[in-house]
Amino acid sequence: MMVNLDIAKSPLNGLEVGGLDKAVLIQEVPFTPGFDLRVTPGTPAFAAANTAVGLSLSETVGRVVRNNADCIVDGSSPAAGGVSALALGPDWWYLTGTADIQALLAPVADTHHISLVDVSSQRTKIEVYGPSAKDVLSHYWEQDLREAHFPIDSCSQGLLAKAPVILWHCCADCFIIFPRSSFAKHLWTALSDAAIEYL
Amino acid sequence: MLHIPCPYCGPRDETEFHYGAEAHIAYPENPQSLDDAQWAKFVFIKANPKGWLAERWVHSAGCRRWFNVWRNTITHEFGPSYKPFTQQPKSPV
Amino acid sequence: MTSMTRRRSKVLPEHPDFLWANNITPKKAYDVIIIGAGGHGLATAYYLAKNHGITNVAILEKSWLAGGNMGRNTTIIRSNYLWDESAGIYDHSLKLWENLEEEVGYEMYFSQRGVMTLAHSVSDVRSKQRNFYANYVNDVDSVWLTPTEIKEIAPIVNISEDIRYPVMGATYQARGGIAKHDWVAWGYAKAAADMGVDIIQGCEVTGFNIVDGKVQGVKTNMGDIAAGKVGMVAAGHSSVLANMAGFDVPLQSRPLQALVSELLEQVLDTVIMSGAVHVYVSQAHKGELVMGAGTDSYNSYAQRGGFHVIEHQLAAACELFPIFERAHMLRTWGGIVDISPDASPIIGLTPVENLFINSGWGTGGFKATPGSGWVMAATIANGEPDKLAAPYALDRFVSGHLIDEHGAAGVAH
Amino acid sequence: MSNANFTFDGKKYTGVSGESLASALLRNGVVHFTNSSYKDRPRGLMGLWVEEPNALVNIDSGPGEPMKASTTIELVDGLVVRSSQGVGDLPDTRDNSRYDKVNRHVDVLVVGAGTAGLTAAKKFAALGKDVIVMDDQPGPGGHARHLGTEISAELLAVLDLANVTYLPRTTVQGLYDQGYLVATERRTDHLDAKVHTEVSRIRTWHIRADHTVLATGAFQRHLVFANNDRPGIMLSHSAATYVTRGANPFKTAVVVTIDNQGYRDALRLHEAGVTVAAVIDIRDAASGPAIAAVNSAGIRVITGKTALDSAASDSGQVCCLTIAKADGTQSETIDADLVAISGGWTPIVHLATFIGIKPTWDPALAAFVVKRDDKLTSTAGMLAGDFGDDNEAAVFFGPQLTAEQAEVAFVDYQRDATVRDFNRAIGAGMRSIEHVKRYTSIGTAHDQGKTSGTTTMGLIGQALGKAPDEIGSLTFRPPYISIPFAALAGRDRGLLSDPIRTTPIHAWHEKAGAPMEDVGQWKRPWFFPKNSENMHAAVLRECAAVREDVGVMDASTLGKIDLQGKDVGEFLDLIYTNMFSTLKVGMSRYGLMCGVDGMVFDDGVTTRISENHWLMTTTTGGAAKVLDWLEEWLQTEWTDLEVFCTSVTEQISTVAIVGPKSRELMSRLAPDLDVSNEAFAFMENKYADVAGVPARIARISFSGELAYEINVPGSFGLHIWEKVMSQGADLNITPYGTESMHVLRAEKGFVIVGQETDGTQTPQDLDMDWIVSKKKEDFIGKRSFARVDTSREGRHQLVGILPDDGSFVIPEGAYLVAGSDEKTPPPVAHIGYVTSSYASAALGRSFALALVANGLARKGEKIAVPMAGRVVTGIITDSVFVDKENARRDG
Repeated sequence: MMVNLDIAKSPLNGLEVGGLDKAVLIQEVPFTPGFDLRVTPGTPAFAAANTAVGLSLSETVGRVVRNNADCIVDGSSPAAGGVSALALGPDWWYLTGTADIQALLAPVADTHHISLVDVSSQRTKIEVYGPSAKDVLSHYWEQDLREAHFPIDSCSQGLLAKAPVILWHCCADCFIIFPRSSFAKHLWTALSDAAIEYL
Repeated sequence: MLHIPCPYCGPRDETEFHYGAEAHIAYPENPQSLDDAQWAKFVFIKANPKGWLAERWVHSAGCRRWFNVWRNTITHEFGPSYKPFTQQPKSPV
Repeated sequence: MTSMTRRRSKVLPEHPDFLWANNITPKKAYDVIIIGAGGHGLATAYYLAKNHGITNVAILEKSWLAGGNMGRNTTIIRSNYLWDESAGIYDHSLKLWENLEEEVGYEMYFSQRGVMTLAHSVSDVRSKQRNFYANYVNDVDSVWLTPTEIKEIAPIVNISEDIRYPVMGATYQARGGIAKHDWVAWGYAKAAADMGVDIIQGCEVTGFNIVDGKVQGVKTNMGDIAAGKVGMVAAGHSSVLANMAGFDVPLQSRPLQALVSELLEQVLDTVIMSGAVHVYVSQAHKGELVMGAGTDSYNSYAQRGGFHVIEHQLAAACELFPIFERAHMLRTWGGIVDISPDASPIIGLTPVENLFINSGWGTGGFKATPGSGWVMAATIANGEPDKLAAPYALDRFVSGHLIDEHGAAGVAH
Repeated sequence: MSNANFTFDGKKYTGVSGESLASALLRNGVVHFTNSSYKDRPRGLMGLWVEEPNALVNIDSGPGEPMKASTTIELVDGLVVRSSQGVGDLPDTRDNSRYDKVNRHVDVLVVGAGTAGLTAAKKFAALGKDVIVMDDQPGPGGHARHLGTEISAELLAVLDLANVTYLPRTTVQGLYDQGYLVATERRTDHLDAKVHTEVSRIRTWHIRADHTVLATGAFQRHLVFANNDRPGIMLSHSAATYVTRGANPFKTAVVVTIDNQGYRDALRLHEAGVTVAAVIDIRDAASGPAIAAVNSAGIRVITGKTALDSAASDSGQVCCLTIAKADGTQSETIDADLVAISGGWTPIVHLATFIGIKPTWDPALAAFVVKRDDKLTSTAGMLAGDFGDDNEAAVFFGPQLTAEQAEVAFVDYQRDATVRDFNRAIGAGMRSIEHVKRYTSIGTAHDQGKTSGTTTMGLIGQALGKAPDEIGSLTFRPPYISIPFAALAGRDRGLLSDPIRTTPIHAWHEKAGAPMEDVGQWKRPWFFPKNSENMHAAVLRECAAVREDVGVMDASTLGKIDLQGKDVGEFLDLIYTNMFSTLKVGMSRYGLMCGVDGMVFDDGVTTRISENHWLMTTTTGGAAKVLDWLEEWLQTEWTDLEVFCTSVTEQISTVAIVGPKSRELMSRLAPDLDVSNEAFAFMENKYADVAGVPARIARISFSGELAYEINVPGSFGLHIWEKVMSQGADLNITPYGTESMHVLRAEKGFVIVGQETDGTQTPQDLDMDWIVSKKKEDFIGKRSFARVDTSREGRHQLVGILPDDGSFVIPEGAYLVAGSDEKTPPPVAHIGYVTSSYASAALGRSFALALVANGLARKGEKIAVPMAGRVVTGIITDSVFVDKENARRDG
């Protein structure tokens, strides 16, 4: 659904702290489309979903498969028509990107046992970028951020400052957080507080 | 802070999980056919051994999957974790 | 800041004689064997001798006397529980506390400094108020405090409306308080031993001798010991014992942690509990802050828990009591608490004749020590549940007549 | 080296920046630091680091901190301290310092930057591992720093390697399961005596290490003899270290030793210009380089003897030492203003024992050691028993003492616990080390028995003729050293104490000045006061507006779960007590769910969006619990059911417009929507464009009034709310909060899970038997209804209560007694309690809901509410007070 920005509000109104010239930049990227896809690997539905999205969805939890650049650390917009698929569970993917994901998968949903749910408002998107990005996250993120264990295009769900989030290591020095919208303000308070030492 | 081996996500901190107590307690085929004592056993009795226990956890802040794992209740050492309805590995003892 | 001065240098009780005899080799047979020399086990033996004249009794302790939860708890004493059955047994216990030092002739530092239970939300206030009114109809002393009244009794409480979970009110039981746990155990042990009870430490029960569904005695690492009746009072190890005797109990053993600060000048002269933010605290006689939190979520016999539980508790404590910011955590420790489905104890007969059980006190056992021993002794002596114990029979889980104190137990303790 | 001015007990001194406060005081000739906490005896400095049992201070400068060992305080200019007598005081001011926490996973964590630790770090670094070296001292070197032997630059170079991180001033406080460690890093106290708000003063590290090397080193022990606590009686390696660094108020020393360390320290004292009158060695014969060196230095050595008693000068400082054989037979007295004790080494086993590793007693070293090398943990250096060469020792803790001597022979200085105390403990029948500790309180003070632990076991052993390890095992509890509460609270303070959850409309509620109610982590508007209205007035106004005009409420916090798959209907039939598979597409139905115990645990409205697509709503507090519940059954029991669950709580923002004028308002908001009863029936769902946003509108009512719930994507929630407010202005549109919502539903007899229920009510108890399907073979909880207690007569059942005095609102939670209205003093037999109670605008009086024993059969009976000082009376009624015939919901 096309968003009429005049009447829509994102949880953080595009807040940002730090900067590209600083050790860390933290910014909300409002109105990022997101979909929860549920489908069981090894079924015809799974094959159909792969074909429809034009990706082979990772069956390994924690891996991201994508056909576009999704972080906009340099301020430019991602390529049109792209999809990134984050494997959140054995039968669960988070799809985001500029493609019309609903349209791509609607036909599959009509004929197969899949569940595609628009969660664009369920979560917002926060980018944490810069040489100190990992340091800022380590204030609240208990999971292993060692490059060998969480390389680029890894993703994980967990608790960040006690708030449930999806964390995605999308490129060098850049992490994307998809927090639940109701926790966004809390998370922002926590992240900007942690950033103080690095700014 | 236990480090619990989720069979889907790998080891994660305890704070991401909820505990499900003893594993392999199936919902009765026909509850109405049980007498009160049998029903009470299903509802309230969970193994509480001193030593190895096959127990359930759900990775609620992660992949949200329920799974089973052997754990030693004296040492907190974990044995193999495994998915529901898969062959239960032998107790590590 | 309160002006109450700390009891500084208290001379330890002199003991020309043993508190209890040592290195006892068990007799071949006893009228009654109590398994577990924790507070409840010692009290059971004491009341068996005192109330029922049964003195041919042995207490078998696999480790050292009162080394389990009795020596690890935060010593809170209160009786302001929700249900009538609870009011019955806990208030009976509190009445016994009120004369206990005199009765057993041993200093216990029993101090009725009051117990305050804070409410932090509209629904929290509602359930605490229900508790308050339940106490009223059961004649258990309880008052409702507004934030201002809370501040008068405990000036260090932060009653600002700006904190994450503001203090909106509290129940207060003036008769509640604390005691010195070790001395309570030693007092019971001494009094029981004086009446002829054998306290046998390092004696681990490894099985039961059961003939035709009737217990004949126990197997131990010191050999078989015959007994007319056996009482299991083993807290966290109740499940293990019950399984040895061939039956199940609906208990889960969980870690419960506590911590203590260094000695501090007196800042708190009552006991404060908060279920919503999971912290409870008192300042002991020497001056250390004694604090506890909730249980860990998983079964364990390791007597240790997760550090995040401690951190959460201290964060909550600093919000509620800003003056604690500079206090130091000196030591943490863990116990094994036996949690029942309704957060109430299991007391009475078992499927095995002449084998009795007293367990499931979970996080609240210390306060019940005298009452628990009292009703357990009566139950063993008469072979039928004492009237205060009757509602806590094992079969309530079959009938469904639970005594659900989760609300009232709130935060663990 | 720059100077630093500091104040101790009101007196000004100057020391060297960076040296320890203890050292600076010695440098200034201060030997008597404080008095003991219970017996008020003069006490001086004993140790070198965290083992110090005597020299505690309260810091008044900077952030301030009570009960710090002066040996661990790095001197900074402007430091102000007071000596502590073992009791801290808490200033009634806030500590505004920043405290934070970080998490780190690492290949290898090395605890201790001494020779052993650095050697281990080097080994693992060479294997390409990422290594973190943590050490609680300001610099590397561990004991070498103290013992005067320097660590080779070549070994120190390991700290500069790219894959090695070195964290000084970082104390590993706890070792836990699966390689989890907690450490605290002191980041600012050594810089200045100021409060730091941007850089954390103390950082708590949460480490998960694949492997941990414990190279924690050892403490020196004292010996137990009469008056062994006087100022000037110190551990030998600490005395030698201080004087070697120029902090030397001493002239003549006697060294009392059980091992060769005493000789090394005697030499250092000698070289630093202290006259060493004698080295007293309990051993009859001993050999080794250190001993040879002492002899060649011409220092007198007395063997087969030890310290028995000491005397003090007027200042309280030791002036002479009486020595004797182990059996206490006295020999001679030697003058000295420093008695340096080398009672053997106690390896720092704390971290190992935290995870249940039992140290073993090594008689040759007279020490408990831990030898460990497994996947998770290994030990090295003195902890592992590697004391280096020239370290013979005797197993000896102190001489035979008379009763009088025992009175003043201190085992635990801070607790003032003496040999007499534990003689009494043993006399009282204590045998276990744990009993003796508890009886004497040895080891429970600020130093947690770091120096007294082994000594205690040794002495009990001596008393009972056993080896120390026969007494029990040396165990400690975390933390290694004490930690300020604020440091462990970290940033989880104030707003960050616990996450605050808000809806997209929250900002509007705040601007409107609505006080918030905490519902779980959510902030929900409680009521919307106009001018200076109190809650009572506001709620009466809000409720009246809803019943007469139209109100609006933010229902976005309700839990919402999207369910898809062909088996959802069958699944819901198992989850809910009532039937759902028969629900028609486009319709909604209220449902109740129970636990397996048959007790109500959540409720809500579920809508059939399409044949295989459903949307469930839950209570605000129950959302997460219910989703877990659904997935548990799907994943662990009914895996053959084709159902996928997805949480959409924040995806959908729900604005409910409620009241007779809601139809008019709805038609204004969605002109294309036919809002007539015929076209849009109760419990029906329609899709329409609402103020430019595609919305699902549901005719659901939690008040009994005509109502429409407008559901839109969260991003548009605020927009819809604002449109509702502007379009409804002339209809007296009235925003209302949780309180009015509660009143309105109670007037209608609707229950709130968690208010009418406490986990012990069946649907029947709530007078909701109508919602329990008789057709379904099974659903969760059904079997439990048939149990003896759940099926018995006389259970507490939901009824209404009308107080005789309609102006009096019975307190919620109040208990009820049957019939009689005269005062009955407690204890009284009660028949139930009030769950909800309000003043009602619609009824023009107060009313309540209650759970009453056999209540449904008691309607019309009198009840009384006993309360301190008064009794209120009333009558039992039906639980529905407004619109019994459900006429209002259609407008």
